[in-house]
Amino acid sequence: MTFGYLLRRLAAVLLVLFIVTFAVFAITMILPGNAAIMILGEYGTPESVAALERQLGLDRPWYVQYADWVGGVLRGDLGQSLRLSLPVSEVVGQAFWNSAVLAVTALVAVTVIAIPLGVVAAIRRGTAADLVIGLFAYIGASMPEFVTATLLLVFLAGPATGLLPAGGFVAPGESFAGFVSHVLLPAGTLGLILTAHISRQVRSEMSDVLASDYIRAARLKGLRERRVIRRHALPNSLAPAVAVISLDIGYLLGGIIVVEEIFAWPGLGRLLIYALENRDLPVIQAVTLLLATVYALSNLIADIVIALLDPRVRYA
Amino acid sequence: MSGAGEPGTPVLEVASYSLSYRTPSGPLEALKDVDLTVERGHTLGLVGESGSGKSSLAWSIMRYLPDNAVENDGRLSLLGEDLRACSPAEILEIRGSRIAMVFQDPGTSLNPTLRLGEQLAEVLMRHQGLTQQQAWAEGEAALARTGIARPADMMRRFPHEASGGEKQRVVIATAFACNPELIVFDEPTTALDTITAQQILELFGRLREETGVAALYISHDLGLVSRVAQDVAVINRGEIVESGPCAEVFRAPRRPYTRALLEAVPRPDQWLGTAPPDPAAPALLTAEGIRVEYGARSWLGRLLNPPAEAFLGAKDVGFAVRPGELLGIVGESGSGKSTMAKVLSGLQDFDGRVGFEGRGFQRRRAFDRAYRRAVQIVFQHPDASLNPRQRISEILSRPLKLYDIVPPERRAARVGELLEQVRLPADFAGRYPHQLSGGEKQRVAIARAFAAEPAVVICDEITAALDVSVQASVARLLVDLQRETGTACVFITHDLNLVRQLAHRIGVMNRGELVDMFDTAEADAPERHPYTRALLGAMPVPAAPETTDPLKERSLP
Amino acid sequence: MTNFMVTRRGVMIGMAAASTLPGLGWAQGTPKTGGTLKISHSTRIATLNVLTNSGPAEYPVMDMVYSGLTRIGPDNQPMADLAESWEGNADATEFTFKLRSGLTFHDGTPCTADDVVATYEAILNPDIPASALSVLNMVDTVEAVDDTTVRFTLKTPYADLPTSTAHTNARILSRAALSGDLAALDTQVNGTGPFRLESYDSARITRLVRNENYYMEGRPYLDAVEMHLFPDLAAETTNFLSGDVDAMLTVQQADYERISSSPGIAAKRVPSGRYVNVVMRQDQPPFDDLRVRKALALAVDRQLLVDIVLEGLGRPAYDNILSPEFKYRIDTPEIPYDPEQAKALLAEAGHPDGIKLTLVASNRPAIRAQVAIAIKQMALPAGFDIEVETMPHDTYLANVWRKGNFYMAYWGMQPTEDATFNLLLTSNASYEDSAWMNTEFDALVEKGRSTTDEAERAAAYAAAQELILRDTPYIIPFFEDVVTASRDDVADWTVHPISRYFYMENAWLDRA
Amino acid sequence: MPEILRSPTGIAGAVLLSLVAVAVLAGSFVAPYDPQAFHPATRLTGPSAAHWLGTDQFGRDLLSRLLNGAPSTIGFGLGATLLGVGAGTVIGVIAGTAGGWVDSVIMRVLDGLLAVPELLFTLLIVTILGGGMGQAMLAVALAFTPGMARIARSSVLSIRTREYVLAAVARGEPGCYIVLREVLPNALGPIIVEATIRVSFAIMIGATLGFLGLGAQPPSTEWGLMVAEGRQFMFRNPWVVAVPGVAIALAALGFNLFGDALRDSLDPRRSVRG
Repeated sequence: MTFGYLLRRLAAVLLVLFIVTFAVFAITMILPGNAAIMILGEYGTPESVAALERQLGLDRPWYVQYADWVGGVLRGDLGQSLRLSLPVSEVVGQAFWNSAVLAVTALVAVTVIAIPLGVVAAIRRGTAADLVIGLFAYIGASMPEFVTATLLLVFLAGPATGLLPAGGFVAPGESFAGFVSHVLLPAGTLGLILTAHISRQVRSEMSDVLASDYIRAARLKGLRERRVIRRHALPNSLAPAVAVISLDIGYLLGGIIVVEEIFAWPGLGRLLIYALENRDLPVIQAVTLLLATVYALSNLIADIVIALLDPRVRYA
Repeated sequence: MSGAGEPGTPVLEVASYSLSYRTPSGPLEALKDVDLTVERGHTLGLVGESGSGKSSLAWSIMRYLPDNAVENDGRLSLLGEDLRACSPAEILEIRGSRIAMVFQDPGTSLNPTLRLGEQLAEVLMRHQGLTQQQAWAEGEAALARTGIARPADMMRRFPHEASGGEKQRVVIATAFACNPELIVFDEPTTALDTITAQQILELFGRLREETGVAALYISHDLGLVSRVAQDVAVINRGEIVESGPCAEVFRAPRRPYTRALLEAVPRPDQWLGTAPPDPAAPALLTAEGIRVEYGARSWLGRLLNPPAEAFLGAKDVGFAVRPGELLGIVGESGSGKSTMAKVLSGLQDFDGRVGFEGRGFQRRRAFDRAYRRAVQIVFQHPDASLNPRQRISEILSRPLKLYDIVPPERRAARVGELLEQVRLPADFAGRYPHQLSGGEKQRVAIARAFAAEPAVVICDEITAALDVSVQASVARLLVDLQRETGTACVFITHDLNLVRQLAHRIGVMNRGELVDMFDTAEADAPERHPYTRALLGAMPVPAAPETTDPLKERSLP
Repeated sequence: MTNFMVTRRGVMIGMAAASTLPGLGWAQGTPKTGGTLKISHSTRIATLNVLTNSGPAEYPVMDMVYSGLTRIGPDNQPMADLAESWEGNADATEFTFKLRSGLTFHDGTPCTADDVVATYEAILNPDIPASALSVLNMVDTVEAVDDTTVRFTLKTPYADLPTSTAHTNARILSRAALSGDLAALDTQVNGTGPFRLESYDSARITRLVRNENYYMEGRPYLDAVEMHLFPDLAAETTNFLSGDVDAMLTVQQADYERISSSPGIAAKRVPSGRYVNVVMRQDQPPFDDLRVRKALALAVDRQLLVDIVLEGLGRPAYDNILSPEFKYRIDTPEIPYDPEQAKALLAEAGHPDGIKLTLVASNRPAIRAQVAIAIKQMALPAGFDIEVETMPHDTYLANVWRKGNFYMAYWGMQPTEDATFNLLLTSNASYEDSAWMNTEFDALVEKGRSTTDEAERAAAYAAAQELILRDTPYIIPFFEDVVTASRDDVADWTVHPISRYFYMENAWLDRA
Repeated sequence: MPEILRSPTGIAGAVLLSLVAVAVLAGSFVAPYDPQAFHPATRLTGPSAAHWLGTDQFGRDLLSRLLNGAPSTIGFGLGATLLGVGAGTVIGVIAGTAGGWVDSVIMRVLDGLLAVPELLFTLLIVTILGGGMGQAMLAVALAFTPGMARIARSSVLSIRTREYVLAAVARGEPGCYIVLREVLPNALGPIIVEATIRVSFAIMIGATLGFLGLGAQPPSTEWGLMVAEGRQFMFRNPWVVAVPGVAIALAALGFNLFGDALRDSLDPRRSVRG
């Protein structure tokens, strides 16, 4: 893994982002309907729609609009939201931090829970603990976010129990207790699926490591099991676990779209759905760019962490 | 601790020990009524082919058996102490301290994420109660005893920063670190190059002298065992068929299996090959100035992919193969010998020129069907060389069809003939590769090559993955086919002894260069290249059994 | 005392109330001043541009921060707002509005007749998108007579002009704002309403605070109003029930029972003229045949629709576009659910083996698809084989709306009969989509709008309704109640059936 | 492949999948009611003798709707996966066998596409295509293609260097013979395993799109849409969301378990060969 390799990978990502945004732009333009029609809704007359199109610049040819947009992005200006009449950077920026808070909470919780679960399952392979963890992993991996979220709502936020708020957002700075109570359900929903997936991966990585020659060698050196697990097995199964986690950030970024919508979390996912519904192209583009960039960066960070964990990669 | 008892005291005793594994298809017997004794200061060589149960015995001694293992009431004792009666905690104390083990492949038996020093020092900390500092100092000393030049530096390295030989020295240092009473060696040199292996064996001999440890040396290689062990036990299908002092057993084997095994060991003085070809005959196939650069790519490839350093697989290699000749190419792994096999069979891009029957080919893509028909290749791994989803009949009839060797209606019959030619029953045609043994598969692969009625067959380590006895029969088969068809052969191998039995001329490759080329008879001549001499030195020829009946040569199981 | 002279010339003259509103609120003792009212809503406040906005949650904000010349009162009649009185000429072609004196915008600048003129010029300017244009297109000129007097001259007689000036998108902006960057209107507010904008976060909370200089002394009572966004309906309800917010702008029918039975909460049903209508284009088969339309009308079980789609929170309608709230509505006979007769009618119209149709519904709001699916089931025994096609709203707006021949529309209540008719049914209606184009009807509506004589007008509108009932231009199965809820301590929480006017200056919190 | 049925995961997966298969193939025939028929008298009821799984807001029988929706829900997953796997395999095989710059270009593009999170990718495609079942299927297939292409390519690459393939190349076999007869049959294993597991993803993504209003549209009985329609009533009758939600999870679970068992049975490390 070299610096040049990282650069090249970033370049490939940028190229594809360019293609994706271009495709989104072109096809959205070809399709009937636009932001002006959506803004005015059924109270729009052809005249007022035309006037709004002029005002928003939607009457220009699509390639002019695209060139304009790309030019803006290169200058660091993401443009103006068509529907919300605010600078895209402002709309997206706020949403981004809200999403980040949720995603990081979920990810940290998952990492803290999933890795030990996977390790325990691998060490206790074939026991009841392994079976329970495996079962949980399978069920978690088979529940789409919206089902989990809905069931959690029914059972934990329903009128019968009312343990937790059914949605909404409180910034950690405003009231930390409020933040925690609001973040539990959405983070729990995201976490269930990720925990399932990651613990399963860690278990299989750990099982492979435990079956390896060097673990056998360590045991045959008479080392105590604790040292064999902690010093020999764990470091070797953590690197693949980090790789899995970084890939799962892709799931997380997808899952966040649904979860935010259901739990009224004012983040990027909900913004994206809103923008998609309203044909708010600059916002769609910005969110897409942002999510893909975050994903690419997190993969990059994971590569670096893996390199730190595994000397073979570090010096290769 | 290892001071207990004089030389000759039994350290390890195995008596009437049997072991089997429970499998879904019934119990699988691994060891049957095994009796063994390893004495102090002695090395017992345990010799067997793959699947003979020799590794199972090692696991039994280490008390490291899978859950599905079933033992009988036989005895395993260390200095009279019953190992089977030890509690798991007691076993933990014994492992690494009183019984140590050296594994086959240092590449996999060392933890890739831990420094070599830590892996060595942890044993000392565990068993001798040393502090970390003491253990590292002690480890350094142990490493120095194994002949590593800068032990302190080696201690700080990770496994991937050390060579195979260095890693195995670390493993050996670890095994000797706590002065054990017994060391189990499980094919410790198989994964190493010939010359490195020789150095490791010398190291082992020296350390044994110094410590007087008892050793169980497991190997498939009779020649090797004859060099390191005082006593030998031959194991076949879980049973010890013969045991005794090395010299005795090798000179006068009592059991047919032992004898067959010994006879299968290649000996340069036993010529198996065909009559030498006419040295004046024009070359059939020539390689001229062949140069292969790995990692060379187009500008686009360089742009899109991380730059990998180019290295040379072959540097200006040139040789000629005469009609009917068997040309041996010898070298260690990475020497470029397989690269040449790929160049000649059109699998590898190259610079230079390949000449065949007066025509020249400058690029891989220039090879036409006529050339490809005339030059066939047989690969190393019998398991990988046949398409698992095709029947033998389909595999063998493919070249017949491709080159239109026989009319379609004759193909089935020809497949039968080919199978007979490689000494396989004709009804194998209906089988799938996984229903065949390794040797049988390799015969099919040879038959596929000869089906094209080629002028040259390239054999790329075709015996390396086979057991000794099978190896010999495959080599003989190849020579027989050569005799019958007059086909020339390029025989690529790392086994100098084997190739000296077969080849008319031998080329030696090292790091991509052809360093030597000589007539087989002149192998021992003093003007040989130093590298050739080093190779020959690392591969002493085992003593032959006294009464060799030439008639029995082909009656191998 | 009633503040509106319901005389022969009542529609022509208006006057400000002395100090309070008509007694239609839910007054609960003496109002207290102070407190913050939190209102939850489920659709975004996407823009604050009063010229174009149309979101359900944008309306209350506009009503709080801006004022118009007039406003629709809880009695559905125009009431004074910035204009303290108005007068039209006899043939309803010229109207004069007299502004209150001393009006100021939130930034302290005075609000004068010139700002009113600037606002209406902007609305009438075809280059500026403005939704109120459709109800003001008869206006010829708007001029400032003096600082507090504005005169409207109309191209055609129009007696309901004071209703048009109450249009929610015809609120008064300052000339300064209109001559600047119009995009600033999306996020900034400089109005004359009882509250001014403090912060605007379209993703979460919009906060409004008391306008100390509101023209009505002592109002508003509240210190602040916060609009909280909950895009998920379940989350909105749960948060309301747990006491996190004080009022729900809109209660889903499915949740009404649960909410109304919760202690400390007052759920309100306001009967409204909001309706779903089935559009059947009459310039092409099969709906060019009246018998097919009548057959479908007979094949809809209206009471059942009210029960299962509206959870009972509405009233069956029988294809009259006017709900009982309208003054000139005539008695409308019930249409029984009679698939047999419908089948017979269909056969008579040449479809003895039934008829295959595709009914298009947009996915927003869900009620369109729900009604469509219910109609599909109800009309099945009558021989209507209807396939329901639900599509995203943007596709619907672009491809189906006002183009398709069989689809579901959904409209809010209009302030007047004239506005209702001119929205959809007259030949030159703003959103004409049925191709009914009945000239007799057009003439009757024209007569009703231009006459100042109440009896004449009643007669014209009655005749117009008879034509609707005769020709069934739309199937209108029900009128949907406006449903809202607030905590018990929220006093004078008023929701108008049109759900565009909220009178938040009167609301107060009965808390210590 | 009876070997699969030796592991508990394989058995559980096979049982679930047979249930799903029965629902898909025979569901419409065994459904007790017309899935669209209203029963106004019994709205939003829990399980009863008349309605085994209860009823929804229109009094429609949930069991009948579930059975009726099985073909579209499962069919969506299978169809999308088949399309995506097909396209991905073709691309992957081209990249894997062609090598050189073709491979480089394809791989760089795939790397980039994989940088867009899957659900985001699907959402974008389905919105620009305009929503609806067919569009959603295409979108999921497109989103699957890069990942499948990668797997197909690596599978092909691992086979391509097998000696029997090299032998065919050395013989001078035509390219199509090598790809179709030597490489593909042996490379299919991992592709089939991945495809099986992906069916469960496809079912979940399809349901999610239905839930978001971008996939199936009313009055479809697609399970994700059923959850979406039932959400308004979930506190009054949890069955309206629980029934289709659990059905989705069980179907996905079936494919997950079966795929894993398939993977294990193809894994040479675990295969038991006489």
